[in-house]
Amino acid sequence: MMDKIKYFAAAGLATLAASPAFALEAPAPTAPAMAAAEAATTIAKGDTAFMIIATVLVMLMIVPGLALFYGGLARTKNMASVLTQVLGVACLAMIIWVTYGYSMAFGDTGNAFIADFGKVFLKGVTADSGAATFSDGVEIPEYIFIAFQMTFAAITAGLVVGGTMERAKFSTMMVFTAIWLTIVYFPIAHMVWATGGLIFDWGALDFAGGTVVHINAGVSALVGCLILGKRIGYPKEPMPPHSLTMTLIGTGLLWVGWFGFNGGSELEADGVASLAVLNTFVATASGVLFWMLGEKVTGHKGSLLGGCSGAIAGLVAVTPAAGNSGPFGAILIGAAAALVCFWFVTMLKPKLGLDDTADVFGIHGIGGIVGSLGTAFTMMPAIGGPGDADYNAIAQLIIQAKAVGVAIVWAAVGAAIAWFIAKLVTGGRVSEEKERDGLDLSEHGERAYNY
Amino acid sequence: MMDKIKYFAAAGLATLAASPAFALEAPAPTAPAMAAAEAATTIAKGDTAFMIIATVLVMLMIVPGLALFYGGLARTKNMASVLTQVLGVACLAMIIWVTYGYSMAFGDTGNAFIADFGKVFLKGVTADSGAATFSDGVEIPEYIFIAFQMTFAAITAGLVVGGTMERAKFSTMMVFTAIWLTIVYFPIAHMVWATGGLIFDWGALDFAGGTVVHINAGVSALVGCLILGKRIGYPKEPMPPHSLTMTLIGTGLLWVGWFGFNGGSELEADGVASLAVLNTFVATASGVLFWMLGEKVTGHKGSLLGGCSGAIAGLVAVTPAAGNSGPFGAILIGAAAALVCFWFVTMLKPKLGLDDTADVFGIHGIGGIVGSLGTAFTMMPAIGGPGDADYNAIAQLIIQAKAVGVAIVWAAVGAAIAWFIAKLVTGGRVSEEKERDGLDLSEHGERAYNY
Amino acid sequence: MMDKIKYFAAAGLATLAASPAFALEAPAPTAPAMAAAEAATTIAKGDTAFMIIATVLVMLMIVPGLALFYGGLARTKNMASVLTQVLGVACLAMIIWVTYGYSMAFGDTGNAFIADFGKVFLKGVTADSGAATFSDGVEIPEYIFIAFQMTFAAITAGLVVGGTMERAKFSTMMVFTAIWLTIVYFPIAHMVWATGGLIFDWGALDFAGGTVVHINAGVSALVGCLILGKRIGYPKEPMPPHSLTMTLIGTGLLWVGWFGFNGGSELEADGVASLAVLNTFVATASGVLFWMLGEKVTGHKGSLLGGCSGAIAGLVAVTPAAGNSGPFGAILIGAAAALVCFWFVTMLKPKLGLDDTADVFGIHGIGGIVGSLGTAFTMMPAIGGPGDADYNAIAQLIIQAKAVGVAIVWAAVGAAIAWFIAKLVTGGRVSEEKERDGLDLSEHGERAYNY
Amino acid sequence: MKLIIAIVKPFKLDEVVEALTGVGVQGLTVTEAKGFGRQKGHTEVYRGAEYSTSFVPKVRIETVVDDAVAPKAVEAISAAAKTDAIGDGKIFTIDVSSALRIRTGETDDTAL
Amino acid sequence: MKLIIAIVKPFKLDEVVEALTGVGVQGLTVTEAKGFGRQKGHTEVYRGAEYSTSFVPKVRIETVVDDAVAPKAVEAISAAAKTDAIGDGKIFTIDVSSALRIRTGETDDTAL
Amino acid sequence: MKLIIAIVKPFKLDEVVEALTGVGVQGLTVTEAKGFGRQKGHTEVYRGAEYSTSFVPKVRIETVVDDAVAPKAVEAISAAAKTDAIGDGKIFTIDVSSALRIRTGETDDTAL
Ligand SMILES: Nc1ncnc2c1ncn2[C@@H]1O[C@H](COP(=O)(O)OP(=O)(O)O)[C@@H](O)[C@H]1O
Ligand SMILES: Nc1ncnc2c1ncn2[C@@H]1O[C@H](COP(=O)(O)OP(=O)(O)O)[C@@H](O)[C@H]1O
Ligand SMILES: Nc1ncnc2c1ncn2[C@@H]1O[C@H](COP(=O)(O)OP(=O)(O)O)[C@@H](O)[C@H]1O
Repeated sequence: MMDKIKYFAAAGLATLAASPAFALEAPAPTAPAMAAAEAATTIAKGDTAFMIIATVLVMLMIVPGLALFYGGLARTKNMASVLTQVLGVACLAMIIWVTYGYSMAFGDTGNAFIADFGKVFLKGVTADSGAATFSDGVEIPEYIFIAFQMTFAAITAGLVVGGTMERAKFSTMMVFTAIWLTIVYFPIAHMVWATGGLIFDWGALDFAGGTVVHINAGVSALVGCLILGKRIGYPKEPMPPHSLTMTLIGTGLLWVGWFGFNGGSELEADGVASLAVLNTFVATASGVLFWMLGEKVTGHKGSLLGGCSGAIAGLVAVTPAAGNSGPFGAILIGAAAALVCFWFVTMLKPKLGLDDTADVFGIHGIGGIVGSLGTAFTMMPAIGGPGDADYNAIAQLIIQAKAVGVAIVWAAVGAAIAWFIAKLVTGGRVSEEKERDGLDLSEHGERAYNY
Repeated sequence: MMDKIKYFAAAGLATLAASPAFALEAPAPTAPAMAAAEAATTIAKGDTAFMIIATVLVMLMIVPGLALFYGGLARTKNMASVLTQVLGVACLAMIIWVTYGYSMAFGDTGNAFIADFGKVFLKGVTADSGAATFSDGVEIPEYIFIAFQMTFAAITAGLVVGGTMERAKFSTMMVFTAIWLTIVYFPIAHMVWATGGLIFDWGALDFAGGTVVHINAGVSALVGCLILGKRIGYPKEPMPPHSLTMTLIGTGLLWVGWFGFNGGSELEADGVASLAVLNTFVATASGVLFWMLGEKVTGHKGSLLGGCSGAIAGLVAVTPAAGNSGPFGAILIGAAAALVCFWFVTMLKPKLGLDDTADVFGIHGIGGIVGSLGTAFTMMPAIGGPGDADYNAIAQLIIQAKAVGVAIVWAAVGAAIAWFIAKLVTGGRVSEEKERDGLDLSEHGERAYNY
Repeated sequence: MMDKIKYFAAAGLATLAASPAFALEAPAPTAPAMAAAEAATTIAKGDTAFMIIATVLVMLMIVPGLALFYGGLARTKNMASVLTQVLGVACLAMIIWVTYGYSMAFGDTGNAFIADFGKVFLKGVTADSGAATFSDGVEIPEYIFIAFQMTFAAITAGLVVGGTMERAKFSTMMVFTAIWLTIVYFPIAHMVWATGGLIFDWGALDFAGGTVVHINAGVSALVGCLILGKRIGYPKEPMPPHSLTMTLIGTGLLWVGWFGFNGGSELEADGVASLAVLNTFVATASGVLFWMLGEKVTGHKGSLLGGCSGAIAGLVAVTPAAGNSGPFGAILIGAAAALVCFWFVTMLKPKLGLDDTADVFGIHGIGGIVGSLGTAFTMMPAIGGPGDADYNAIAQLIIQAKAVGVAIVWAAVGAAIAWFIAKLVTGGRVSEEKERDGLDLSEHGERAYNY
Repeated sequence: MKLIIAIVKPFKLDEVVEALTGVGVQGLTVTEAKGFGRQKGHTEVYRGAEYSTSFVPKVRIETVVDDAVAPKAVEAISAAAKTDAIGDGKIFTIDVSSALRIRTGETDDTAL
Repeated sequence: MKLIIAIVKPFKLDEVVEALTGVGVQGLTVTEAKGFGRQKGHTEVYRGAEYSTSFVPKVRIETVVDDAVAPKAVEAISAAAKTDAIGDGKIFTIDVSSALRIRTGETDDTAL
Repeated sequence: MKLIIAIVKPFKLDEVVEALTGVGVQGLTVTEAKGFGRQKGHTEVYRGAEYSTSFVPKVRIETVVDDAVAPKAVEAISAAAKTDAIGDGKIFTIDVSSALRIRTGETDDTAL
């Protein structure tokens, strides 16, 4: 389950390995005698209601949220292709998750890198199974924990699409997703979120998935765009976003859904979830304003795309910090992420000649790194963070840096393998003529718009 | 209230008529002595929170969800018309529901086909009135039960629009809706969901409305498109969807909202609701992938519209099965519905020469039938369903088939009457010139887009 | 906190000043001994879940909801500008709110017009702080109360954009927002919602913010459009909405989010919140139908834009009445608001020569006035309202009228000051050439669409 | 060679193209246009603001043909586009001095 | 007959049409166009990628008129479209050899 | 003066404009068009309904130039737009009887 390491970290890292109230590994049906259909009485209704809706909100982030955010950035002729890729990989991730992904990440036994295959096909889970939260004696139905975590796997797979869109084949993305989930996502999720997981045991702070989701997706997309190569005409030919309106809708829906993503990672409807929600507001607002400020200061006009980009940068950065920060720590981390991502995307990237179509690495990767490292500081009580008086930010920073390092290396190597196999099996990218005509017609035989 | 017949069915059909804990018929204010304004103490806050949000989610399905899904499929010149029709009939349905619809469907007394008119204008309902759930002693405010059920009536009316759009007059749709709700929707809702209702008493499984909503809407739309006739130029002239982007947004919002539709049908935030949500994820994902697979296998390109269509087919099919299935039953039923609907819509329909504009019958009707019949099988413990060890799938299949049969016949006859009267009163479809110019200008005096 | 004056009003206005269970002024950490991290036990999980989601729903209203509603009404060349302005002012409002806005409106001490600065930077608030609800002994986390109220400030700032869009500079809107929140919004919020606030103490009925949000925004926008002047070419040149599709999406999302706005104002997931939700459905449905009826009766075609406008008019009018009305009172108030706003916008406005681009005054201002005054009547038990048998509608109407009057005057004067300063500092509106080219290119250097 | 410009109702486009290929025309170019003429446009009302547009949607077809084909082409378009209702459109013929097919470099009549 | 092609700024369209009807022109066809000339386009920046487009939005008006009307029409367009700012546009005149009204079959001058 | 109308593939637009400015052309006007010719369109399938469109997207460039410049302009367009694949497009040349720059009132050759 989500690590609420903050409390334990504050209490002394030595006790960590033993204490986490992380009972999910053995979610014994909490009332095995109750053969009747109603959920067991220890299931908290308020938390269950909260987690169901949080799960629904993450779905809103994927389709239509993320699909529109990316789709708006594409050219008209590739719109349907982008939408189909996000939809397709997310659906595939869901099926794989209930088949063996949940078991690999959160199975009952396991080592530092992976759980087991005891829960393949969700064996043994019923409507009465409970999953522990961070409070003793409080459980939520295991089915909703499975669903909530499933949406995380699905959106992370969807995020990768942004790096290679407008040239990667649909079939390439599907094959890549299946391999990549298995060798990259499930292990990293286990390492970070499961008791006994490598990074979990280090005591790294990652409230809602800065490493598992964002750094992971950013790095994997970067590897993909290097392996598949640039779009024809890039960077000479103009490739402006075909609809900033769609990108704005996507931004709004991502923001809205992110409250479920970050708030739901608390697993309970309580004060910490409320704090995570408030932080998710202000870090994002800060990201929007500071990206536009960055544009202004560097002699450009503040732009809508800048505001949207800043929003995502702020959201990404506050993800590991959501419950591990006070509101002003969140504002700072949002501002920092926006400025660093702005610098990377508008100044460094053109020099590197990267064609990361939707800047998945530039915003999710870089923003995730800023957020993960920054969380070591937002915890400090001096800036309103929830850390104890003797909280040691530097010690924590080292742990965070190690976690980031492991995530980057694992994702880079694993993604390279996955991209390589996917390219071998499916060809990787469409032919030049098909790319020129647009992937909508050539890959899907349809147009996104027929005005 | 929603039938949770599954438990009773498992316990033996003989005891059915007597046992359902269906107290809604007499939702006595649960604490009549408490004149103070706060809600009575037996109202569960967690469940109330859940049901309020579930209701809101169903609204998201209608406008903008369904409106965009259908609108995207229309031609540009009819976009505003489609949006207005969905909005208009949904609003009308809401007003009618609180006026006499709720009473007709869920009034205190009644026979096998209809309740009574004792609650017209919601007489006697206050903020303290409770409505029973499926657990003894657990209630939710009657107002939210009314609102939740109201959204079901509204979306079902909205679904019918898809069969006759691009030619039916706005006034025709409004008159049709008023009559059709009264003679078709309210009776079927009573028959299926109210204690004493014909189909309820048979013990048919319909978790969230496969018969009442989908088969009903599908058949009624089919009758409408037969009575009003084909669009000018169909099928010779190309009529591609004007914006698959809108259709994708609609699909996403329908999916997101459907968690409220299916999950909320449990009336409580518990393990069964969680299961219903998980099933609503995976059946849909399965529908998306299998429709696209169907396209591939028959020699076409996997398409975005195919993916969206498969999503809806999966959602429709899992509706009766949501809490009556394990996740793998849901994957199977989603796949089956996608393939059957794909076959109907792309292969059989062209031969029949039907002009069911948005394939309401082809997806909601056919998908609803596959789902309703399939639920007899998803209950089987052998494929992870929640049925008891002695659950008899064949016996249940017969009940399901009878329920489907009644729904089809009642909807067909009732809808024919309603269409006939509506056509008589309003003229039915616009003139040839108006159809050619587009209904946006001729019916509403505006354009959806002025780029 | 939201006034639930209805109960007290019924019990006799004399007792008002003393009795409100409005403990927010001193939200003592409810379990100061519990240094452990989990939220204090008196926090109701169900209510917390509800309030978190209600807060998220209000965010949905702002971006993408309101942004799209307004954006669709603009011309293509100003689309990105409108979206950016709504996004930008909302973000700014959020940062200001946590910095000093919350303290100014809801600080611990204070007079009739303003609280204090004791909670600047949310000093003293932790994840364990509770905020009282209207029920004794029931609390929600203070963080979520802060976030919920924050979204109200943000959307009100966003609403003002509609009056001056297509000509006001982005910088003008930002400067205006900062000043206006400080001298207009925070004081009015305090006056209406805080114990000891001027209008609160009068016993005015305002369930969810008819005065604070809608009248306030409407009047402030009107002042802005008078001070900045008309758009070039208005009213001679045609300026049809560039995308009614976007306006419909915005309408739908506003409606969906408004359930959080109105329902959440109850602060608890109970029967009154359920009633508020039901009323928010039917008043809106009534608004849609009656605006279109108004068009029909005056010899025009019922239009989609009319339906959307009626929806907003209904939503605005039911805001103060949401928990202070029965469903049929809500239908009446929705109808009345739609017809009055229809008359104002289509008949009176052209004569006045106002260029209130998105009719913020015409719909939010006028609709808010109709709603605030109408709430005096919807309370009457004779039409199903929750008022006591001895409820005096005329006495209440006078109170309502006074509240409306104060809101109008305060908003008009304060907004005039804020607009004046903003214009002085930033120039107010773009040059003629820039206006002609469109604000997207001239202010933001981008196009909303590149088809 | 002649350039024939035909302004016709949009829903007639497919029939006109068919008719033109019938008389041997092998290429043409189509643009979307707004026409102003005897046929009146629509009135739109947005929240009380009435806009009567005098324009109606048209398609503009242009094709360059051999002098010999020109009369037949005009004939074919005219027959296919006719609905006998106002706004059926116009056909103009203009002299072309030279033509070139870019791909092959062929010129004039062989380029068409 | 003459074909007059005028490329003008979009916001001048209504005035130009009014001016043309003023001199007796009864029909015309309008298409949206992008112009390249002395007037410079805009610079757009998307996440650091700068695109300077050299095109500016224009409308292209074409009308076929009687030889006698042609000079007056050119005059009228010119007066209505003028803002004295760069990019006001151009007017070209071309000979037309024949015209046909599809609805009636009328030809040449009577067809306009 | 000559009016040169070139129908070319959309992604070649920038190169064609560059080539034209290279031979001294100072203005031109572009419209989006759909072409019908030897190059075949695409097949689209929507829920089983197959639409084979015979049209392909093209841009239509028109520029009026001095008689002397005309052959060079045709040459330049042709070189820039050529991909040797079917559908590269056509170039037509038509006589123009007069031209006018609206802003200045300059006429004919000086107006271009
Ligand atoms: N003189 C003209 N020059 C260019 N286009 C014209 C001219 N007259 C008419 N048109 C085009 O032909 C269309 C049809 O003309 P209209 O007068 O409406 O009907 P009809 O051709 O039946 O008399 C117009 O909408 C316009 O696009
Ligand atoms: N030689 C030409 N052929 C065709 N169109 C031209 C030509 N020159 C200019 N135009 C059109 O006229 C428009 C205005 O020309 P421009 O040089 O910008 O300004 P001005 O006419 O004031 O000198 C251009 O945008 C282009 O559409
Ligand atoms: N006779 C013609 N008149 C006008 N436009 C033409 C003509 N022939 C071809 N075109 C235009 O030129 C484009 C290319 O022609 P096509 O026959 O496809 O290829 P190619 O020029 O290589 O033979 C067409 O799409 C059409 O727009």
